[in-house]
Amino acid sequence: MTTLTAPTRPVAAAEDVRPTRRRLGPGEPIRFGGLIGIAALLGAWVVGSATGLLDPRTLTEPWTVVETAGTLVENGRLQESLLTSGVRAALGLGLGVAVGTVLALVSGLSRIGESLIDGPIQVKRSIPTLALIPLLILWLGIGEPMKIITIALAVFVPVYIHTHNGLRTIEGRYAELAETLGVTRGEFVRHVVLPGAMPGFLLGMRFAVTSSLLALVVVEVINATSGIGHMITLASNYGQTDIIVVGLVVYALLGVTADAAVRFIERKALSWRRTLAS
Amino acid sequence: MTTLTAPTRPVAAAEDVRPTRRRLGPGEPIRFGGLIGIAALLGAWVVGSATGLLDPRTLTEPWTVVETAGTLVENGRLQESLLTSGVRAALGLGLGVAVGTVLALVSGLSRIGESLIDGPIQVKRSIPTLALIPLLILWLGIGEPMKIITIALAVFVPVYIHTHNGLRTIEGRYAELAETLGVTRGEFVRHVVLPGAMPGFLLGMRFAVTSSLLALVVVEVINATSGIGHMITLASNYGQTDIIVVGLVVYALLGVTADAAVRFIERKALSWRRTLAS
Amino acid sequence: GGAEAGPKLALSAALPDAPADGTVLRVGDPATQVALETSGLIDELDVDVEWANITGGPKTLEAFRADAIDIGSVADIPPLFAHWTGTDVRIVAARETVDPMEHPTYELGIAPGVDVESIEDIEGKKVAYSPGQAQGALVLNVLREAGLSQDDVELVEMQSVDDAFSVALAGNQVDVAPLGQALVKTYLAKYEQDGASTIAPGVRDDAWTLYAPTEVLEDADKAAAVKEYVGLWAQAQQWISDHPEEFAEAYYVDHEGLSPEDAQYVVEALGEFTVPTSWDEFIARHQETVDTLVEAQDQEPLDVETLYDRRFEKAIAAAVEGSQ
Amino acid sequence: MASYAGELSPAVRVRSLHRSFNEAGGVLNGLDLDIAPGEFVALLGRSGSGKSTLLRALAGLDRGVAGTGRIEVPDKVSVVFQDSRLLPWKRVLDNVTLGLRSDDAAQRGTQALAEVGLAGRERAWPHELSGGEQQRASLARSLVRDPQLLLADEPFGALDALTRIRMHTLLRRLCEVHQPAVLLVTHDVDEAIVLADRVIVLDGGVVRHDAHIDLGTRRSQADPAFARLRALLLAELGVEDDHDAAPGRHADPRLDERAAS
Amino acid sequence: MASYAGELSPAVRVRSLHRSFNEAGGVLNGLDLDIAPGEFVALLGRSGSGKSTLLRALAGLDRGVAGTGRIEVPDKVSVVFQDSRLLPWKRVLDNVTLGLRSDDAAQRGTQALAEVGLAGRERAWPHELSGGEQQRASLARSLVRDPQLLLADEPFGALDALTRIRMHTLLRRLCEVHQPAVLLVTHDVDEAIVLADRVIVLDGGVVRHDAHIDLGTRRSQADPAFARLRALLLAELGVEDDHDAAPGRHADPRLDERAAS
Ligand SMILES: Nc1ncnc2c1ncn2[C@@H]1O[C@H](COP(=O)(O)OP(=O)(O)OP(=O)(O)O)[C@@H](O)[C@H]1O
Ligand SMILES: Nc1ncnc2c1ncn2[C@@H]1O[C@H](COP(=O)(O)OP(=O)(O)OP(=O)(O)O)[C@@H](O)[C@H]1O
Ligand SMILES: [Mg+2]
Ligand SMILES: [Mg+2]
Repeated sequence: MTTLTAPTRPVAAAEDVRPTRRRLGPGEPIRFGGLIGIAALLGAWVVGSATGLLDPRTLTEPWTVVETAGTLVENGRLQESLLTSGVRAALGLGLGVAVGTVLALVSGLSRIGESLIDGPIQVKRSIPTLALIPLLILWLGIGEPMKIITIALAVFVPVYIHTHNGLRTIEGRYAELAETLGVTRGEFVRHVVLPGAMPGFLLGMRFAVTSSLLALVVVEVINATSGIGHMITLASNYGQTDIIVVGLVVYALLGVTADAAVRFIERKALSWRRTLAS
Repeated sequence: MTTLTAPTRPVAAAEDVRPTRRRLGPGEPIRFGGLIGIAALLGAWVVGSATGLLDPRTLTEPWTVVETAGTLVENGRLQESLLTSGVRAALGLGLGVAVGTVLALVSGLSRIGESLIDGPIQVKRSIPTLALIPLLILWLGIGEPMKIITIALAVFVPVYIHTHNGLRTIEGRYAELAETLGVTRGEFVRHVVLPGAMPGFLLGMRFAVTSSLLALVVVEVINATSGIGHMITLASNYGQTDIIVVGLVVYALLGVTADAAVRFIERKALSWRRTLAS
Repeated sequence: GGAEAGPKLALSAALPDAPADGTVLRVGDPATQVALETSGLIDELDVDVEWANITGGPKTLEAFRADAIDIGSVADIPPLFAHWTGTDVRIVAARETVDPMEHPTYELGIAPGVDVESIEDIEGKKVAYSPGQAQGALVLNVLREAGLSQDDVELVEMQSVDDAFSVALAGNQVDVAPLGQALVKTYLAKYEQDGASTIAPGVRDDAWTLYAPTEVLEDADKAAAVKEYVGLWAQAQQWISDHPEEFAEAYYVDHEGLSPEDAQYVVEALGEFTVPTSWDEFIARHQETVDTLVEAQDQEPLDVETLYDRRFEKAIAAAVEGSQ
Repeated sequence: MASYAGELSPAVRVRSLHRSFNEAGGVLNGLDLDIAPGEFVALLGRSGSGKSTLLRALAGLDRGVAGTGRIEVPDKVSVVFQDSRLLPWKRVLDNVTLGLRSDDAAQRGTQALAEVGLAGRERAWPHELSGGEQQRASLARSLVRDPQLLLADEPFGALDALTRIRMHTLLRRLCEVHQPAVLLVTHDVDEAIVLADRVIVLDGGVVRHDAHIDLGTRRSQADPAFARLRALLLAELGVEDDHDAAPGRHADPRLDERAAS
Repeated sequence: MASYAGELSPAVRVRSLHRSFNEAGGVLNGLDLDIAPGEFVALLGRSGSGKSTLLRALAGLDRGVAGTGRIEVPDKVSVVFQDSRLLPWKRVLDNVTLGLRSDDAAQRGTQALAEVGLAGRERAWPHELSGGEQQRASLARSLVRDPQLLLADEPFGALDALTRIRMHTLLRRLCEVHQPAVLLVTHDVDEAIVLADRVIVLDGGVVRHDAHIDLGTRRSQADPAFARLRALLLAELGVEDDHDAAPGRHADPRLDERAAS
């Protein structure tokens, strides 16, 4: 509208002077801050390897890892392993999450359910998965079902515990409220329990996704011909450090990505919360 | 004061008629309810073994387990193993909990701390512990320090994640309050952050105690001459199912007891909460 | 799988010639599988085989107990421990190396800077020892051969999982540790520059067997299938010895993911295999190992002869002779 | 708008109600109370006198609390809590319609929100509402479900004068239409007199004062009867002087400790 | 108790303060406000008019909220929040003394609790207090720390008449001793007139009315000046009729939607 003649003060550079108060919460999130630490880690690895501080025989150099990864991609082993493992982990994760959530609801909402379910689950999680494998092989054979169920068994524990805990720590006053509103049990579960336990459930999911990946290493030792876990096991049998490290890098990538995904969902789904973090 | 002449109505059998309202929370805890499920599990094992449904070569019969345990106690192996493992687990647990808590505080209270610490920890927890062992052997040798640090590495992850999460989900209004009270950062941590993150921390402890036990199986494969994990590994090499099962029973006992202890502390320390469970 | 059992067969009865139709043999022997497939010998196999990618003592034993496989491929130690821990098994095939002292299965890895040139030098050294594994038995055999007792060395108990032994050597945590040929190459490649070395163990460690749970052999159909399989297995071992390059490529490179050079090295190091048509010497040597274990590990004495099902000795002999 | 007490069998009947949180002393000590169907009762009482405790007992929400007595209430009871108690994970409209099973629940909820002056805020999160707005949302949630008994614990405490009058209007209108029995806790004596058919004062764990209000439908503070009742109730609550003095302005010594339980 | 405004440099100075939570419209729209040291200002305003928003801005608690303007406040600011905001994991006394660094903190806390009528409740958990008791505990927490500026958001909302008068007394006494500047949000016009040196009305995001109160130290509702001021302020708040009518009693149609933001 106005023609520019001379540089004037920018329009409405309204001052914004607020009382300064020591900030006690963590403050604004740093954009992509999570990557800084990982970048630093990566940097340390590169520098350590380049300066010879890290013995390449212990920890392969990053460039060798890239090279080896290239080879593995070329001959298709990496993609194949990723695909096989991905399907296994996803199926096991799905099954485990479903079972864990249902058990947590049953056990969280009824004391009888709890007294039957909770003890055995605590027993289960005290026992090394490795030690359960013989039983699982006996009952389920050495094929895919055994592998998927073993993954599901690793996954359902954190989902169960976190959801159960999340559910039990919903503020009692909300249950009171629901009672006065005359909601049915189903509505109570849907509108109060599930959203109230959601923070717990999602924290459980963060453990569940990594558990499903970690379980691959255990199950893919048995009668597997491909998969990331199989690849790592095989490579460590032969002392192929570079392939192991490729496998670990893949693990780290998958794990960090999956965790970030769950945390993203967390931020979206729990946007109603006003916490120290927000 | 009064002499009893004839049986009268019990004094003040005052009526207590309250509106009945559908209870939506889980209700009163059942005393020792947690043991019911475990007893059922035990019962299933006994019955399964007695009827031959469970093959004794896969899952030793309970009576054989008792017998084997008796032998192991007699020759002192069990006690010795328990002692060795107990010390290892306790040291690892202590170290891991301390490190996890401190890291969680640093990362939870400062975005810079978080961006440096959080990523690497997510990477660490995505990587199978087994795969880290070669590195730890090279850096720390095969003695006790390596074992304890490996356990601590397994322990600190759940402590970190839960404490960090607990801390970040403290209601923002309490941080606001603290800011208006002019508390120092130390007071804020002590009076707001630590108690507010306590529920998360204690949930993390439930995972930490079992992690410390489970890690024994991994570390006691290396240069150990006694310990529960060593006992199980050795037995599974020899295929001595009965000893394995004794080990697992010990694991279950330790795990369930430790978990119950943490939950007891939880109930005491968090008695200020009014939740669905209370 | 093992759902329908065939007719019962006494362990002493003659092996039937052919299994009933539809008999499936579940085999955990990936190397032979690869050899059969690569050589084309697999076409000669009349029984249906279901392959499982399972090897090694603990895993095969686990699978036996769970009735997940019928036959497993292991060194000479696992059948002993299977027996000692109550799983009834029989050895149905035996293989050895043509020039065992030149081509040991394991070498003794020596840590960088440690001066060990012969097995006698291990006196006073820290030796990695994994009781219950073949590597453990090897250490005991080496001590016996060197005329040393367990007290003359410092045994460091640790499991030989993956590359744990070479890592322990590299970190100078142990002075001596048995390394499989597959690890020797990588170990030397990495640490020879620091003064690491390997020496031959000086004892035979080449015994290799196929073993099966007794129940499998008591099933007439399965027994017939095993007979069929071991015959072809023997030919496969021969083929492996005759075609080291092809086997290295097919098994170590394609199946196990080694580089061609490493694969070549392993195959050369392991040398040529032979399948004895008479087991007498094999059993005698096995008995020696048993006696060592009985003494060193307090195991129950055992006449190892009873673990061998010598009906298959003849079947193998017939097959080997037939093919030549 | 005469009181129905005594005419019909009461909607609420409480007999010798005892409640105590510890051994030290009871909060309710043998309280008796009848509320007729359709009757509007205002409950006054000092802070900490047990008003909320009584309401929670009537609502059947005090399972864990020690005590005896007989309580009879209708089936459909609706509670406005002292804290507004909106589910933080549900938007305002969903909070209001929670548990409503009619087809037009959303529509009724929207209308109720409009009536309490929250039109257009249906999709706001509870934490985005001001204190008074939260209180009104919680009021809307109770009103939308046509209870037979409405228990309201200081539902207007955080409202300014105008909004408060509007809420009074709304509440009276709904009461005329649906005729619920109402027990309303308030600290505002004027409000009690303006709204209620009957005002009771809780003290020492029993109903210390029970006054029917017969001022007709047009109640003016100027009416001497109104002023008398007001003075009486304030006296019951311990206030003799009724705002005439600004007490802080004379050098008043330390408060007595009477309010401390 | 004359107002100090203009005599000294103000304790609080706010210039053209804007705050808004969304694009739709601002909550504060260029608000200006000065409070002299030791001055007692009562803040009136409709529910949702932005009173809490203003207090939070003065307390520096609205970092995330969009807006401009200049705010100057003293260093030692104490806030009584609209919710009482006691830390649920600390007993009442620990809540009150939180952050107090003097040696006799516990003693001062105990005394403050006694002054608000909570003697003997030092070791109670917050959830064991009634609504009014929580509010008083939170008041005690603020009073115990002698601020230069006290921001109180409806600190007496959940209190009965007597307790409220006692709290007025207490607050005035402390103000006389420590002379803080006070900004007190209330919905009770009488309370505002009785307590304050100056009453301001917030509307449309600015100070719409700013009245110095010159009624002397003895302020009686019977005083015609008091009644005039009261009527004026109520009119500012939109209440013309001043309780004379019980509005619900005439068949009043739907509320207008004015309160909806
Ligand atoms: N859970 C509890 N544990 C212990 N004491 C309690 C508990 N709940 C309430 N009290 C005590 O019981 C008394 C009555 O509480 P109640 O909440 O009924 O008061 P009220 O009349 O509603 O007060 P207000 O007007 O302040 O809300 C108070 O002294 C309170 O401290
Ligand atoms: N975090 C927020 N997000 C969105 N809108 C908000 C938020 N906080 C407050 N508001 C809106 O801003 C307006 C002013 O809120 P504020 O809390 O300042 O009102 P108030 O004057 O304190 O009202 P009350 O007397 O009811 O407490 C209200 O309409 C409210 O809905
Ligand atoms: Mg109350
Ligand atoms: Mg407000």
